[in-house]
Amino acid sequence: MSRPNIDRARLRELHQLMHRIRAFEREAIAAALDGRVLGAIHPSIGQEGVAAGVVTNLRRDDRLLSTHRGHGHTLAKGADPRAMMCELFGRVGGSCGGKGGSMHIADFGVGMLGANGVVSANITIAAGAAHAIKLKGDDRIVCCLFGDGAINRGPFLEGLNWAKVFGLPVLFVCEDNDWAATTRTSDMTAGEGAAARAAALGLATVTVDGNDVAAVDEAARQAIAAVRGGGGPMLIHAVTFRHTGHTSVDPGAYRPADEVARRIAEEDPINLCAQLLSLAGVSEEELASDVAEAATEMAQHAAFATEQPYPDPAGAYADVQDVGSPLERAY
Amino acid sequence: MSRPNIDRARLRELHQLMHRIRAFEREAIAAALDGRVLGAIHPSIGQEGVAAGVVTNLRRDDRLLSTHRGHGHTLAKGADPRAMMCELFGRVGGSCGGKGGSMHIADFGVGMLGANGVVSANITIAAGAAHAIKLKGDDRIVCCLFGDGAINRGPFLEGLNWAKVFGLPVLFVCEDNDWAATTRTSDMTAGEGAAARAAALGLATVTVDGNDVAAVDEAARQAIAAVRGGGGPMLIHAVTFRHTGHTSVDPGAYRPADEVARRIAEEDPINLCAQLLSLAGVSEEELASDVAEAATEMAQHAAFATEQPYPDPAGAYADVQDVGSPLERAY
Amino acid sequence: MALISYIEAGRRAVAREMELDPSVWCLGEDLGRGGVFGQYKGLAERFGAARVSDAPISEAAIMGVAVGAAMTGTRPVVEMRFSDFALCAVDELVNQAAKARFMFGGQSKVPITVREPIGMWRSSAAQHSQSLEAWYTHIPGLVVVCPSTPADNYALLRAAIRCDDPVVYMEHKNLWPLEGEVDEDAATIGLGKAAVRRAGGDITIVSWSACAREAERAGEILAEQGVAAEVIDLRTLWPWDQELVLASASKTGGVLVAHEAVGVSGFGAEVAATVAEHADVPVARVAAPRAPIAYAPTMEAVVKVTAEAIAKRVLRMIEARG
Amino acid sequence: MALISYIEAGRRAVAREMELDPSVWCLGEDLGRGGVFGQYKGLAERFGAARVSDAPISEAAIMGVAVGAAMTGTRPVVEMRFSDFALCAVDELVNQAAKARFMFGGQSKVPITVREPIGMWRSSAAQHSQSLEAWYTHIPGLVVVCPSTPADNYALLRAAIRCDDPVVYMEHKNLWPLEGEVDEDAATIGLGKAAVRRAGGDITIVSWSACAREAERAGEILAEQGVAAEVIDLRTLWPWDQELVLASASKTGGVLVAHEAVGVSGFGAEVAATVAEHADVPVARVAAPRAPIAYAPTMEAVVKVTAEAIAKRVLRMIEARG
Ligand SMILES: Cc1ncc(C[n+]2csc(CCOP(=O)(O)OP(=O)(O)O)c2C)c(N)n1
Ligand SMILES: Cc1ncc(C[n+]2csc(CCOP(=O)(O)OP(=O)(O)O)c2C)c(N)n1
Ligand SMILES: [Mg+2]
Ligand SMILES: [Mg+2]
Repeated sequence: MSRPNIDRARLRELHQLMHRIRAFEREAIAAALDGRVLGAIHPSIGQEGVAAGVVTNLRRDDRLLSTHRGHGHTLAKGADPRAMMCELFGRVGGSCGGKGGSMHIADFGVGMLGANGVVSANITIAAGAAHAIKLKGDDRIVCCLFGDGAINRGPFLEGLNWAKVFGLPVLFVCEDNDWAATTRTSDMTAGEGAAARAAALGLATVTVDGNDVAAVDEAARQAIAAVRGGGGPMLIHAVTFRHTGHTSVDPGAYRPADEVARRIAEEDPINLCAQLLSLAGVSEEELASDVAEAATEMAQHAAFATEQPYPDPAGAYADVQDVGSPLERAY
Repeated sequence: MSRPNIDRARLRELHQLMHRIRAFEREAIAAALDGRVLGAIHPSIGQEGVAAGVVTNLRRDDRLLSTHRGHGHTLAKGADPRAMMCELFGRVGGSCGGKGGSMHIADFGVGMLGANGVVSANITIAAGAAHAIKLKGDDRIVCCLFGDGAINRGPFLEGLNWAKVFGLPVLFVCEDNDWAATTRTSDMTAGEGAAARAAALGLATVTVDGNDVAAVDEAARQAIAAVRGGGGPMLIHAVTFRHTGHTSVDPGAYRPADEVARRIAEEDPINLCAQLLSLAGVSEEELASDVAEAATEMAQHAAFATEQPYPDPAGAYADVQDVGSPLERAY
Repeated sequence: MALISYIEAGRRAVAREMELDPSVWCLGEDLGRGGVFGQYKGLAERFGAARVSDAPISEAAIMGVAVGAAMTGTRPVVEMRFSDFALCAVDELVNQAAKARFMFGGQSKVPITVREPIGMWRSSAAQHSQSLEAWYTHIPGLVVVCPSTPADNYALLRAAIRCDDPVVYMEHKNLWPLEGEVDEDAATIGLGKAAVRRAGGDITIVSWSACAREAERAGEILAEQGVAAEVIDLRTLWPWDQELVLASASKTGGVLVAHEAVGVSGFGAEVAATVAEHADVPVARVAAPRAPIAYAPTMEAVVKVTAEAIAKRVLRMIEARG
Repeated sequence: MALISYIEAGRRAVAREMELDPSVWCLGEDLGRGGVFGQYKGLAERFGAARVSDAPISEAAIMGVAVGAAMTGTRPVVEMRFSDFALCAVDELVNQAAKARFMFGGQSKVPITVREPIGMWRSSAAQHSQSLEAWYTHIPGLVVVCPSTPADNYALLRAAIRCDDPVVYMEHKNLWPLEGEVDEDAATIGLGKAAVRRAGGDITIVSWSACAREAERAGEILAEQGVAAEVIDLRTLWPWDQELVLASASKTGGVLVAHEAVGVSGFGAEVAATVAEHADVPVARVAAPRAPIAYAPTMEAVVKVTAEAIAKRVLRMIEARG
């Protein structure tokens, strides 16, 4: 396997980022197992190629809307992993002050406008963020990621239609990992899926191997340029695979073990990327150092988060609204 | 203009039915103007070709789900026009006892499971009626009509996807009159519209001139046979035009007058049908008698309805639910 | 001061805020042609189609788009046409708009004003007549406003648009033609302040929206019978003016709450419960039975709360005092 | 009699009704693998995939399909996974299911059972923790059930499935593992009947769902302090057992309502208002503040209604009696 035009430095960056994402989530899973993380964790291990390849092509002031499986997207957008880890741990110093947890992680400072606990809900919100950009006339864009299961909810239709009708600068990315929780998505999805549906709504679409981070990178770069150039909304259909269960506590027994084993072996985006880098002359040591550095960094964040206190309970009454106290005549 | 295979008797029936629908609505509009009808009336004048051509191909025990613009569909399904008129007038003897009015007209006795005041809401309900048929294993089908504006709501996606995934016997019919209330639908609709979206969901689709009742009749006959035969859901996209405003009180000033005049002149399904019948040898007298009979019939129903009393107010508390009286500790 | 209708007051409030703040914009079906009731007449011509935007029939998207646009620096006015259709966008309002600020630890606010016309109106039947204001008072993060006069509609709609919280703004369809004096230069009314429509010492009647007009009329009927009712129009249901109501309750020694919505778990329950908890006075409610609203005028009328029904109930309360 | 968990009781109730009535079927996401909490474990194997049907992630369709299938002779059990996601299907439940029978003049009933697990559970944060039972009590046409024990979950779920009305059936996620004796051959409990969990003459505590367990514990705490509380678990919120509550109120001379949901416009307001209207006794409420639910355990715990908080409030009521 050899490829023309491999940008070694760029690919190395992506390799490092994918390892950081994976290391972050390994820490999160470990913490969920031993009770340091209390809420649900949806790991994206195996899907890092999409997060890294797409999101790093955004500018810092571009906007990102993510899903319940959003750690990778958030890290790739440049959010502080220490604050993210604290958020997952529900501790002081968390990105959302401990109010959101994994499913609501957000960092508005880097344009990351939130994971979402409701499948598909981020799609119309993304269209809205893009609508605001159009009203203001600046050249940001919005990127909205969602899973293959999300295309069966109404907001997929309503949001894509809206974005196309108003010619909005939004890049939709369907991160297709074949499964929605314990259900094989194809069993519950009519027609050809995300790209066909988007095309029927007039969007330009691209399908890409989401496990080939270089391919994702290239597709995203082009799509983002087109969207930023005023070409209207687009959709990237990125085919990938989740290695773990749906959540950190899900053993995933509903998936045929041999299929899972084969796909992990053959399709892991980090392995594939490392192979490319090897061929391009990056040494084993260099590759190993990417692993080690990522692991060290995230272990430190997890250790830090473990030491942080839980937030003051009084925070439960803050950030609710300006008008009308939540405690007014509270019982 | 001459056509092969014109079934004169069949076409004459459709001609009569279209006139009955139009006469029914003319009475309803007149009654709305003078206050005998109090609620909103959405006339389907100009669209009778779809109602007649599609719905008469259903069996009596097939199920029909309709919209806010449902008088024609309901009449075509065989509902009693006298009860319908009483319902519009909100009088004793109405199809729904005066509780529904035009927007909720229903006659379960002929399989007409309701107009609906919420755009697009009938689509998932239709899928459900079809799902019940599949569970029971009988050979009925469900027909669900909706407007071109309805395809921009989520239930269009969710309902069609559902029907296809479960292989349900349902015929969807998009009655495309170019407008949604005061908005030209194409301005708010991305992509190629109903058929393209349905095709992306894996449904077989047919586009037909909805003003050509013979063509609709043929398309519906074929589609219904296919659906009944177990072919799964289908969609007919029927292009038509509404002659009146959105409601009986809407002058429709937002539509270019010349366009409206031209389309009424050129595309009226009743005129087009009458021309075909003329060519097929039906006399002017016969055609005129269809008009007159329809007018007489519906005038009688309107006169009857006008004489009926309003329902006993106590009905407001009936048909609510089995468990828990609406008046229990009423205030 | 100008004598204008309730609907015109709403129109002018939007226009004024759009003039003052370029980040205010409106979105909803048929707004280009002035909205289904004419509430936006002329605004598209004046401010352009981008700021008074038509929308597909996509209530979920209309609301969701507003949320995204509000989180990123604009102030959308969302038109839902009939509050009943807002039931197609509940996730967007309740799970997203109302919670975003809190969930994200204060990183973002969601300044949207959601106009949801409510109420019984001309045989509109079960799917076009509901008054679900109580629902939104139960949802943390939301402000709920139910104006009953042209002046209030003007001032409160302006206040709602300026408010950084998501506001559910419920105009009553039956009030559209109601005329009244409006001072377009008056200060906006603070959200949460009730109005005393009639002062009196014998009993307190609390209401809002169109029913507040019935309550005022009930005050007149009662006056003729020698009963001096204090009629309070809450105007804003969250926050609501508990101080005023409780003060009036201690003065009059009894509170009747009247509203058009279904009585069971209506906002009247909250008012009555609060009064019962904090003031030792009798409370009562007059509201709709727990039944959908029928089309036929006889069945529609019978569930409507009228001035007469309110007055009758008050007289029973007075009698019960002995 | 068998000692089984609350979740298992629900599973057996569905299985029993499916055995008895071939028109009963279940639909929802991931039901083929037993449902997200395992409430349907083994049912697809036993009754076939057609009767225990997976669904796309399409809450609106799940609910709408159930409505259509219920109007045409089947009895769907609708699984919404978390009650929060049911907010994606409100038009279908409120505008369609609840109103169809009435709008169509009685031509059709809509016998659906909508299972909507509610409540705070393991740091699930704002979008997976809500208790919106009060909403559905406000909607004509709907029945609302909130069981708190395995026995009730078994009997009431069976009653709900048999009921011809649309029933919003809210299990509490925190109760899944709770064990109790269940008599699978007992008659189903009538919808609308409350249970007295503890008899007492000093004060009445009314609650439901998981909070009813807290209320029971509060009864124990109070007993230690010499206060005999009567603890009533409503079980069904619409219809609700007003007779029992009012009789208890006149006996004890005071009613405290406790629930996990937000206090403002919670169903506690309806109970308190009803008691205040019909019995001349003090009322009070203990419920959550009007704030979304936070993720971090400290902030989550502080808004939870506990036995201690209930007992404390009761003692204040007793003190106030003087
Ligand atoms: C509206 C809604 N329905 C159901 C759920 C429960 N749920 C959470 S994640 C998930 C699967 C989503 O599948 P997909 O969109 O493919 O994303 P993936 O988990 O595969 O990344 C489901 C059903 C939810 N969060 N929101
Ligand atoms: C969910 C919802 N949104 C808005 C409306 C208001 N409304 C009633 S009919 C209509 C236009 C529908 O257009 P279309 O589907 O093309 O049907 P047509 O009226 O042309 O027959 C609208 C917007 C509604 N009834 N329901
Ligand atoms: Mg997936
Ligand atoms: Mg149309």
